[in-house]
Amino acid sequence: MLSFLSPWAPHFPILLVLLPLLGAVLSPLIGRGDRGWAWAVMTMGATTAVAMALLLRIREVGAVSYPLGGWQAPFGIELYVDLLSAMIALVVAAVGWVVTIYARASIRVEIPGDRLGAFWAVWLLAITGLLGILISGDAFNVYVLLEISSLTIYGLIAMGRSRDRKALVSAFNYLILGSIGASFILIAIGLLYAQTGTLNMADLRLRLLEGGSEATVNTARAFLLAGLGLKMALFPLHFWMPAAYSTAPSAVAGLLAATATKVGIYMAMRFLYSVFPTDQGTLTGANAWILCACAGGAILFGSASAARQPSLSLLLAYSSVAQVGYIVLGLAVGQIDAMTGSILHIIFHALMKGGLFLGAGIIIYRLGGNEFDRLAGLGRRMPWTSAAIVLGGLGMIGIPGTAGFISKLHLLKGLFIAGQPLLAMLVLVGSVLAAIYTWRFVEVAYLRPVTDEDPVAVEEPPGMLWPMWLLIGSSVVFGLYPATVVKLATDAARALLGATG
Amino acid sequence: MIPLELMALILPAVGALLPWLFRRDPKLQGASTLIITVLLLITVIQLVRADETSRVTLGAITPTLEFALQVDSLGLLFALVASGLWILNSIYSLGYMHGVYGPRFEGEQRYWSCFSLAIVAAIGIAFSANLLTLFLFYELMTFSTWPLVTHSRSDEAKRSGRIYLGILVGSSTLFLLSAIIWTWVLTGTLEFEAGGFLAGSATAGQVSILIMLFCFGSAKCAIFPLHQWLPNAMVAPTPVSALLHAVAVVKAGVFTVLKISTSVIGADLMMSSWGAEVVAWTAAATILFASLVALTRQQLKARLAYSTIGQLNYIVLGAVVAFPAAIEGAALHIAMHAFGKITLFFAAGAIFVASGKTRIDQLAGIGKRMPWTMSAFLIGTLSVLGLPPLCGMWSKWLLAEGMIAAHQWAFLGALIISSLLSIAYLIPISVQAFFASEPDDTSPHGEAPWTCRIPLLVSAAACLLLFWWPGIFAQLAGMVR
Amino acid sequence: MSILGLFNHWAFVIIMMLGLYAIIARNNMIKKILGLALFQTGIFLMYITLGFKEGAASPILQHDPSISYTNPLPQVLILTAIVVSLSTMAVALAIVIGIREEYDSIEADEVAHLDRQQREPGC
Amino acid sequence: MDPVLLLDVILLLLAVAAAYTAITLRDLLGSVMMMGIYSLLLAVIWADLFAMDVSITEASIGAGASTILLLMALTRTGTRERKSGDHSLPALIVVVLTGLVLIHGTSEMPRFGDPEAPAHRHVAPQYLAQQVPKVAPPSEAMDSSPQPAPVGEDEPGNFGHHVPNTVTAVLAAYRGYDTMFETVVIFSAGMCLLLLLRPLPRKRGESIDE
Amino acid sequence: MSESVVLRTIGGMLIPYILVYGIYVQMHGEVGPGGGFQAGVLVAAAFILHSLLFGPTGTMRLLPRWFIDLSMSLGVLLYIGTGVVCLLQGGYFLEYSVLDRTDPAAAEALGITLVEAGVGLTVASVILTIVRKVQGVSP
Repeated sequence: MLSFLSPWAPHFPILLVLLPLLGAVLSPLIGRGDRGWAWAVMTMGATTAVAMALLLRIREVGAVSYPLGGWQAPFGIELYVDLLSAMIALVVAAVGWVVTIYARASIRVEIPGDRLGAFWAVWLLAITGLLGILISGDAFNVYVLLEISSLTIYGLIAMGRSRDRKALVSAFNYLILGSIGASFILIAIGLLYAQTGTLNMADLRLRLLEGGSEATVNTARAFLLAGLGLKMALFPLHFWMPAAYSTAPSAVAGLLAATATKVGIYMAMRFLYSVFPTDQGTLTGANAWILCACAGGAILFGSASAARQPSLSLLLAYSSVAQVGYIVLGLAVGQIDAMTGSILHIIFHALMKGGLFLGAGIIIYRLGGNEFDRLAGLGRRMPWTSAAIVLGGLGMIGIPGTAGFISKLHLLKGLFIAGQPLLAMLVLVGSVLAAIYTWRFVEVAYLRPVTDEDPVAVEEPPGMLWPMWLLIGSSVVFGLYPATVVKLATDAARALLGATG
Repeated sequence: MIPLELMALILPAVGALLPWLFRRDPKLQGASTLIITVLLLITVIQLVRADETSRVTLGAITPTLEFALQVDSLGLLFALVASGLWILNSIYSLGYMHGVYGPRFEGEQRYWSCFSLAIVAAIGIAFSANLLTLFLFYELMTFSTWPLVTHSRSDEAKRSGRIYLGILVGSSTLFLLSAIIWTWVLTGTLEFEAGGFLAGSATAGQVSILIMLFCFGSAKCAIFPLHQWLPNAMVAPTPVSALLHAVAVVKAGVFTVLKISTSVIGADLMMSSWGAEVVAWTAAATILFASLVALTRQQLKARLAYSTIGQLNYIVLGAVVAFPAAIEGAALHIAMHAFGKITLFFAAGAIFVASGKTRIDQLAGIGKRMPWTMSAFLIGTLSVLGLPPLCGMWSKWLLAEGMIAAHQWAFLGALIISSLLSIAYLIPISVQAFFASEPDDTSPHGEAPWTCRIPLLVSAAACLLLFWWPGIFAQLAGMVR
Repeated sequence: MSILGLFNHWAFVIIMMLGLYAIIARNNMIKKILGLALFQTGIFLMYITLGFKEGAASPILQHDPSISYTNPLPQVLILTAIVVSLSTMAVALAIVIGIREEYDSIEADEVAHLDRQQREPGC
Repeated sequence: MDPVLLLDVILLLLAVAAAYTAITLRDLLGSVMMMGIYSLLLAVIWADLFAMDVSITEASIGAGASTILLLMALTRTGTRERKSGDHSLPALIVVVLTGLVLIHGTSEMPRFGDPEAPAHRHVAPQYLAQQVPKVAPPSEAMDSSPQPAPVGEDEPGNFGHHVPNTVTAVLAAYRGYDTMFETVVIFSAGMCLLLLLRPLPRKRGESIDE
Repeated sequence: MSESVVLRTIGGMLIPYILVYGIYVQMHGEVGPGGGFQAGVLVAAAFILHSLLFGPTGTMRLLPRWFIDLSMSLGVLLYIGTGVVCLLQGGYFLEYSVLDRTDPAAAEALGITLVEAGVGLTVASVILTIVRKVQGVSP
């Protein structure tokens, strides 16, 4: 089907990064107002198309590698794309596209007009960094791209100041913590380099399998996990995240919630399973248990505190803390179904939580904020938005028929097979807590009567409405017809764990 | 040509959309809903008459794990009850809701479409081909009935809504889902099979734990200590109570237990495992406990609610004792209890619409003002007690027969005692209504509007007819054993 | 020699930890930024130490094949890292300037206190 | 004792001292200056370790650009640091623990300047010989993984003595992709500042910004 | 804007040398230490010094803002462009040797020069921008 592209087929990996990069570099020249927005939308559309083509090609020919400058790995940098990275890349690109379309209205009110050119540049640069991480096969290159995405994300979060000056503080704290995390990752890479003399991931694995100083390798793993833990907001290193997500401009919050933490988790999968040596594809005791403990803490703490937040954004942010816990749990158990569940949850949670944050953004756009006091009777004032939020919430709970159920089903199966019924119970308890915090919104929106001073009916801007419904709706569709994506995820998980046999 | 099973799902789903389409015109709204209900009943009857049934796949997670429909006799029994009573309940709703909340009460569309969604869930549960599909519709039923329970949006309604959701979602997620996944891991399949598919792939201990997880997981069957949601749900409008108690919700719970006992665990394993013992004793205890509590309740609907809890646990008991006769009795009781209990609730609602009375001690002498209603109430009472010449007798008879055959004298005793107790807490209501003289301060009132009266008379008549011609229900129940 | 064989590693650990301590313990945001810079330079030291080779010249090839050169790779990586740290510092300073404009303070605890005082979002 | 190591030790001690002063000084202006000095010391250390490019970069960016930046920032944020919260036990614990882990992790690292260290023996030799194998052109790499090209086609060296500075070779050629993103990093920083900072109000007609 | 005449004259004399040195470091990157980054910083330093001495207005005349903003993007574009040209020439991204099939080694050198130029351009203009924004006035 892609025959007309065949001369370009080998170059898909690099195009996936080049397109958004070019878009970013040009957008300051494109200029302000809707032209910049249209340019960003076009760029992301093209990127999504390439990501789709790449995924299809990988389904045909298997994992592809792209030697930059034609230098042979491990001497040159190589791009390495397999099913896992291609899937997540497609999700990042597609969600990025949808959120970019959505951003038009809210950005116009939240960002000063004279800086829109710079804004779209930074926006696209963030996405470039994330995509680059996903397809890179070189440890240090991953670090550089991580810094690009992080720097731009700090900037994007700080732009929330026009609505809430706290955004600056949360951005600063995130910057400090994020930089520490990135530096930890840099230390880990340095230690590995000292052990092996190479930076190429595949080569690293080979040489680490030959053995080396236990102390150094374990320290490297520890620092890598700590750094990534900060990046993916894994409990107890999550504390920067709710503040950042709840104060960032609403479109930015949607983008970050859907993509940023996911890429951190992807890096953890990549490094733990296809760089560091593991025995029979499962993590060795200490690492697995620490990760499980963190994940468990994330699920319980995140869900429990989500139920006690004053505003919808904060609720969603804490629920994200919990959902990261689910993903890491499956990642830590290292059983194939659990890993499938994790991969599926990366994708589905990106869709659902992205959509939820877009919904929260619409509420902010209309009501100026989404503290629960303002949301009384929202069910009748903004029917479409609240309906979407409820659907997304059901997905968070994992009600059958939503995508959340599919991923949790596999995760639970994996946990049972791995002989961890207690962890499975933990996941289920998490779902019940999710029901509690979702119902907090439902009761306010549908049972609390409208107070007189609030406007009875609020017009919901269609330009923001349909991108949100696109994400939420797709999560429901995947909940009913998940066969294809489940198949892909299973293959990806098998490849990831098989790579460590 | 859409297969009938799918049709039976689509019709109420369409019914859920109609209220929003016809929001301008309440008449059209009611009429369209009624048409849908009748069509659904016809479809289900067609399914009963169809000799061979096919398996319908709705969607697939993995090639071995699908959302699919597969009709069997137990499912038909439940579907027949639900779709049949839905007609009565809809007519009754028209009268009751307009009588109590006015012609254009707010949240009207939500009320009607949630009602239809609950029926979608009921049909889905009845026809589900595997545990996964059953769980899907089980949860759909929970969430679609929550807006009905909290319809009044008062603080009390909110509170009951929380209890309702908390118990049902909590139990189904923690126990039912984990049991389902555990079964999946053990056997590699979730497809229902007559006679069960767990045998051979699980140790006795695992089976016992699974049985308990399943039974306490489907808390819609109101087994102690997970029964609290049912009395609390009384705040809902009476048609909703009827839906909960007779048409769909609790029946979905006991149906799940029956289905799992017959098509997942299998009668032999049930009879041999100590897990079933535990559940059986719990059910027996619940029966007695509920009857005793019912004696102390003065709210009419509360007393009926506790009577329902008792009656449901007859079914649970029959399901876990799993002797053929007991199973058949349990299956039949789904239908027979439904007719009796819906009559009682219709009557209670009619009294409220006509006179605004909710407490039993207010009902003295009301029989003279509302002869139709109260005589229907008496018929319902007798049917629930299981006295001839009323349909309730057959199911109780079979249950007792099953207990005897299984030599479960203790459970038999529980049945008998609770029947006596129910005489004590139900009969006096009618007696007072007809023979006591009413207090002087009562404001004069007549019967409830005909839209309320017709359904309750029909259901009362059904109680009578089904004694002489238990017909199709008995056949279906017989096929279950 | 052997005693000092790991001296550079100790040194880089000490520098990094000085920086980390400044980041965590100091209230002043500029100080935090300085601490971050220290933290990163510590890592540079580690890398450059990796690249050093006894009796080797800096890797600018000469026509005498007998010369051995230090490892260029860590140097290249550190060139990148230096630029990254400069960029980080620039963005951090920009944010701090913004905080100063909004809160009229760059002391972390004061700012947190101001936020706690008024629940309503600023501006 | 090896003069390189000797000088290295001395300079490092000085650098640590400078760093300590930088973070303990109350006056931010002073600590920024100390940071400048610290960077200069580092530049000398890099030179001592035969990392000329890093040395120059450290001098120009670390000691130059960063310092200018910090000074200009100070003119807008004020230079006083309130006297409080300079000691915190939890911070100390965290720091000490992290430090110990690092010491442990580096305890088995190759000795200072060991020519046999893995880092010197795996990839670096090909860089220094400028003999890095290439892969067949993409037109022949239609299947997933590109094949290695026949070796020895590109004698003598990939750059034929055009690029004696191997650091530049690695930077711009072998790892050119990294360097591209390095440029993008600083570009992002520029964009972020354009996005974040609103211009000051005109003072004395000096600012003609926007 | 410095008032002292001495400072201004000496500084003014200094600026050209800094510029020349920067350009030398840029050009000389392949042969000796140095390259785009260092050169960019030096060039930027020269202009910053100029603006400190003679006030930003004069510097703006030498180096208008649109030019700085443009060259930020141009630098990166030059880098990417080089890579894309290689790609269009039938090589991999950034495979300079395909720029001139007759003499791959020279082509590599050419590519390196081009990308280093891009780096220098971006670094210089970005540092000028950063300083301008942080300072709050434009050089």
